[in-house]
This record gives sequence, structure tokens and C-alpha cells, in this order.
Amino acid sequence: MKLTRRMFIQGAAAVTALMAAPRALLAWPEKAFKAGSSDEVMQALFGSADVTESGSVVLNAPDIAENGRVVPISVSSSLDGVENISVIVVENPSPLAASFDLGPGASAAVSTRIKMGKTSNVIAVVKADGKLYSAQKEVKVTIGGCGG
Amino acid sequence: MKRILVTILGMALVAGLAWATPEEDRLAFIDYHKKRFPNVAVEDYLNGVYAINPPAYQQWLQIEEFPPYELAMAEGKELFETPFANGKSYADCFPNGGVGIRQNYPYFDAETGQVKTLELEINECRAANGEAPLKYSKGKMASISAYMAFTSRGQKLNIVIPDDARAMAAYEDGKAYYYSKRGQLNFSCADCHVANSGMMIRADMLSPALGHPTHFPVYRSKWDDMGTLHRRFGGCNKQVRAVPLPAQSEEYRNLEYFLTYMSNGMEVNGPGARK
Amino acid sequence: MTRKLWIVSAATIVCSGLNVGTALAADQAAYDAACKAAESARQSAAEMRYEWNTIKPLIEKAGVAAQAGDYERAVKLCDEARKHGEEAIAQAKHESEAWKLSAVR
Amino acid sequence: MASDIRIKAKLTGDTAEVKTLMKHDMETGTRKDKKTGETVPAHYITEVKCELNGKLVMTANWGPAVSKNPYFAFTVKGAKAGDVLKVSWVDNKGGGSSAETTLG
Repeated sequence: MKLTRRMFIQGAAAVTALMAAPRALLAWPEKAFKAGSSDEVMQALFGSADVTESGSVVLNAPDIAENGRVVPISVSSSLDGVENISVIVVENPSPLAASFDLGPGASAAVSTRIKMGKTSNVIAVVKADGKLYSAQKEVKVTIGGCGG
Repeated sequence: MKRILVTILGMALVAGLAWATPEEDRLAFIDYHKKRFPNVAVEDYLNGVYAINPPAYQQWLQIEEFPPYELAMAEGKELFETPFANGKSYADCFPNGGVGIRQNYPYFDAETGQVKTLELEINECRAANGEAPLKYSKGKMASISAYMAFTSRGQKLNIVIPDDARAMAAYEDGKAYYYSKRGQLNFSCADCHVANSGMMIRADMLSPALGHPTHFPVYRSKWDDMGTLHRRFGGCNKQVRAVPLPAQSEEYRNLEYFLTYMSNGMEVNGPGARK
Repeated sequence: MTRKLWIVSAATIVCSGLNVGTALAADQAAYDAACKAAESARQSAAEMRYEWNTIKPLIEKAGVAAQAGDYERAVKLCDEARKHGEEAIAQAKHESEAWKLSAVR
Repeated sequence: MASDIRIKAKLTGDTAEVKTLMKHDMETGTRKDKKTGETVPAHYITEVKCELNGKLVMTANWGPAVSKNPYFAFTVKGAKAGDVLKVSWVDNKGGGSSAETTLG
């Protein structure tokens, strides 16, 4: 891949952010949670939206959510040096749902349950060795209320 | 004359159909489900709709990893074990200290001539010990009921209809409620959960009737909360645009009596998690 | 018993207490009559445990319309509410026998 | 209240599988109260910290899109029987809670 000037700047910005303060010590990333698009979320979290889709990131989410209020999501990765795992729901008003900072003792595997307002792509972003990798999946949300 | 005779014959026929014994009803109920869902084992119905909906079953298993009802169960255990102001506790009100008894509810109480449910007796226990009653549909009542159901998991439902005309009348009353159409939509409980179980109603699959009472109370994602069986009855009534009856009304208790008898012999699996 | 009394008196207030002297007496009277009939049908259905949850909202809407002086609409809504009540009563009567035919056997 | 945070931990070799369930409304700030019609203010967990013997293993930063009564599972390496695992959360209103379990 050719290194363009823009990518270099983004990379440099990411490095600066990293050097300024390790994420684990930072306060709650308010800017990322207020961001309106997945790119803005990544910019706010990592100082870069330069992300590569990777088979080393495994996102487990249902094809059709039984109920958009409680959608089980799990993300794991076989990559080394995973520092952060973030879950972005593109169509949610605030796309960032959760962002996990991993310390040295943590395996790259997290599960949680999230709210989805409507059918949307869900993106799992993994930051490993300073680079961003992702996996995504569309989760269909049908709103009902007669079930059970 | 001939016409009157035909009418009488017709009435006798209709009446005859309702005269089946509860046990005949139950066996017919199981038979119906076996034919409707040939690939589902009878004991699997304790998982409700998840017995017949594999994709939803997968998500349910993930929820069951740490089901939200465990918070209510923990609260219920704490409440159950906390003595009343007079020093007594729930354990003093129930057989076997209230542990592992869910499978015997509801039952017919010969003294009062009424069907007694577990939730009703929880409040009777409170009243007997000078405590204010709890609301029947959710909250602390659902938590205590959830804990008591949990201590009974694996026990088989053992609903008894004694040789007492009043008990039989209560059963028949519950059965009539179950099969009677009501509300603006003109649906009975059975129209959705017997005749159309497994069908989609908008985005939801209608759950089968067999095993319905095994897994209550439930944490329903739709409610974001726990609810008792009678809360669900009320919800179903509202969905067909009927005014729901109060939780623990005589009609709902009789309905529970009938419906639970239909699942006799199945394991208690409450509390449950539903969408 | 007391609860029932309360419901009846509340209904009376809803039906007639709001619009004294705001419009023509005939319209008010027509609304009162229509509303009373609706309320009575609703109560009969409720006693049979067959009330539809559509009835009360219609009566409430009628009350709002009447308060705004739109008696024509108020009467229409009350008539509809009464029809729902009557249908619920008919449903109760019909189902008292008809349910037996749909029971699993 | 003892039931604020529930923790289940399973130790296999030196790996601990940890599952947690926290009691919290996770209000988005957009929901309207059914009775009053007023908007219910946002109230959600913002940060969950997981520590093993006092050492930070993981921090979860959450927004209001995490479901009510949040579930959170993760895996810790290099753990052994007797280690103390602590989970604590704070919310956007300054509330908080914590719970501990001993691996075994």
C-alpha cells in the first residue's frame, strides 16, 4: 500500500494521541460518544479513521435481533497487542455504543448487550499495535411487541 | 317438534364436548401440540417459543449466559429471608419452608372454595403477619415469586383438581376464559396460542400454549422488567383490545388453574427471560 | 359496591358536568344522552368481563370535543363508543356457548 | 444492596472467564415517562473498571446504548485461584457501585 500524505498525517496524529496519554488513564471519551458518524467516532477515539477490515476480528451478532432493546454482541480477536475494542452501531443517533480499553491481563474478547433503534450495520473496531482493524455485520431490527 | 328435538340434540352435543374430564383435556392438548409441531419433544415446551424458533433460541441462550432475572432473583431471596416486623418470615407460611413448592400452585382450597395461586398466598402471608400487601404484577412480588420458582426448578407441575364440584367449576371457568373470544379484535387466548402458535404476528412468533406457565415469572425485554403470569394475561387481553382484569382476580386465577393443569407433569423452569 | 358507585358518579361528571351554559341546550342534551348510553353499554360489558379498551378513549375524546363546543363530533364519538359496548355485550352472549366449539378435544 | 452487581467467574488453568450483570436503568435521555409525558433524564453507566488483585485489567466506556441492566463478559489471563477480582462502575450522575469475588 502506498503511503499517502493524508494517511501519514492521520498516523502521526494517532501516535501523538497515544504518546500524550495511554487510553486507560483517560477520562470517559465524551467526544466519541457525542460523535454522529462512525468516522467521527474513530477520529475522536483513535485520532484516525483509517481502518482495515480483517478476518482476525470476529463480531458475533444476530442476523435478526429478537428485540432491539437487548441485542447480544460479542467481539474477539486473534491479533496480538489488542489495546481497545469498540462497538459502533452506524444507524444509532450516537453510533458509539461501547469502547473497551484492555490492559495487559485482558484477553481480546468481550461480550455485552446493546440497544439498536433500527436495522443497522454494527462495526467492531479493534486497535492492535497502534493500527485499526474491523469487522462488520448487518443486524435487522424488527419492532414488534406481541411476542412471548 | 322435530326442530326442538334437533335443537336439544345439538345442545347435548355441544354440552357433551365440554364435559371432558381435565385429564382428557390435557391429553388432547398434548396430542394437539404433537401433531402441530411433530419435531418438538413435549419436555422442550418449557422453553416456550424458543422450542419452536431456532434463531431466537440462539439469542436466548446468549441471554441465559447471565439472564437479567438473576437480579430479581437475588432481590427475591433477600426479601424472602428478611424477617417481618414480628420476627416471622415467609418460610413460616408455606409448606417445606417455601422451598421447592412452586409445582403445586395453583391449587384448589376447599376451605375458601377458591383457587389459590402462589402470589395470592405470598400476600396472605404478609397480611397474616401484619405487613402491607405487595402489588401483584411486578416489583417485589415478581422477585419473591422468581426466587421461589427457582428453588423449584426441575420439579414437575402437579396441579390437582380434587373431587369437589367447586374445583371442577373453577377449572371449567378457566377453560371457558381461555377459549372465549374477546376484545375488539375478537381473539381468544387459544386463537393465538393454540390455533395459530408458530405463526408470525407482525415481527413476533406466537408461542405455543403447552408449557406456558412453566417459566413464570419472566423478565421481558419489552417490559425491561419482571412480570408475573397475571401481568402477561393482562397484556394479552390488551393486545386484543379488551380491558384486562385485575391480577389475581377470580377469573385470572381460574385461568391459571386451567392453563397450568394443561402443562401438568412438565418441569418448573421459572423464572424465565423473554423478548 | 362503593367502587361501582364511584364509577357511575364519575361518568356522570364526565358526561354532563363540563359544559354548563356554553352552547345550545339541545346539543348539550343530545351529547348527554349519547354519552350516557355509551357509558351504560360500557358498564354492562364490564360487568360481563368483556369490556373493550376502545370504549373509554372514545368517551374521553367525546368529552374533549364537547368541551370545545363540537357537539356533533361529540355525539358521533359517543355513538361509536356505545356501538363498541353493544358489540362487546353481544360478544359475551355469543361466547358463553360458542367457546366450547373451539376447545381442544 | 447486595444485588447491585452480580459476578460469575470460571477459572480454567490461568484463564478466568468473567461474566457480570449490573442493576442499572441505563436511561437514554430520550424516553418519555408514560404517565407524566416528561422526558426521563439520561442516566447511564459511563465507566466500568475490572481489577485483578488491585491491578486494572480492563476499562469499559459506555454510552446510553448499552442495554438496561448491563451484561458484560470478558476474559482475564494470568489468574489463579485465590485472586480477587473487583468490578466497579460509575454513572453520569456520579453514582457508583462495586463488587468483588475470589477466584476458585
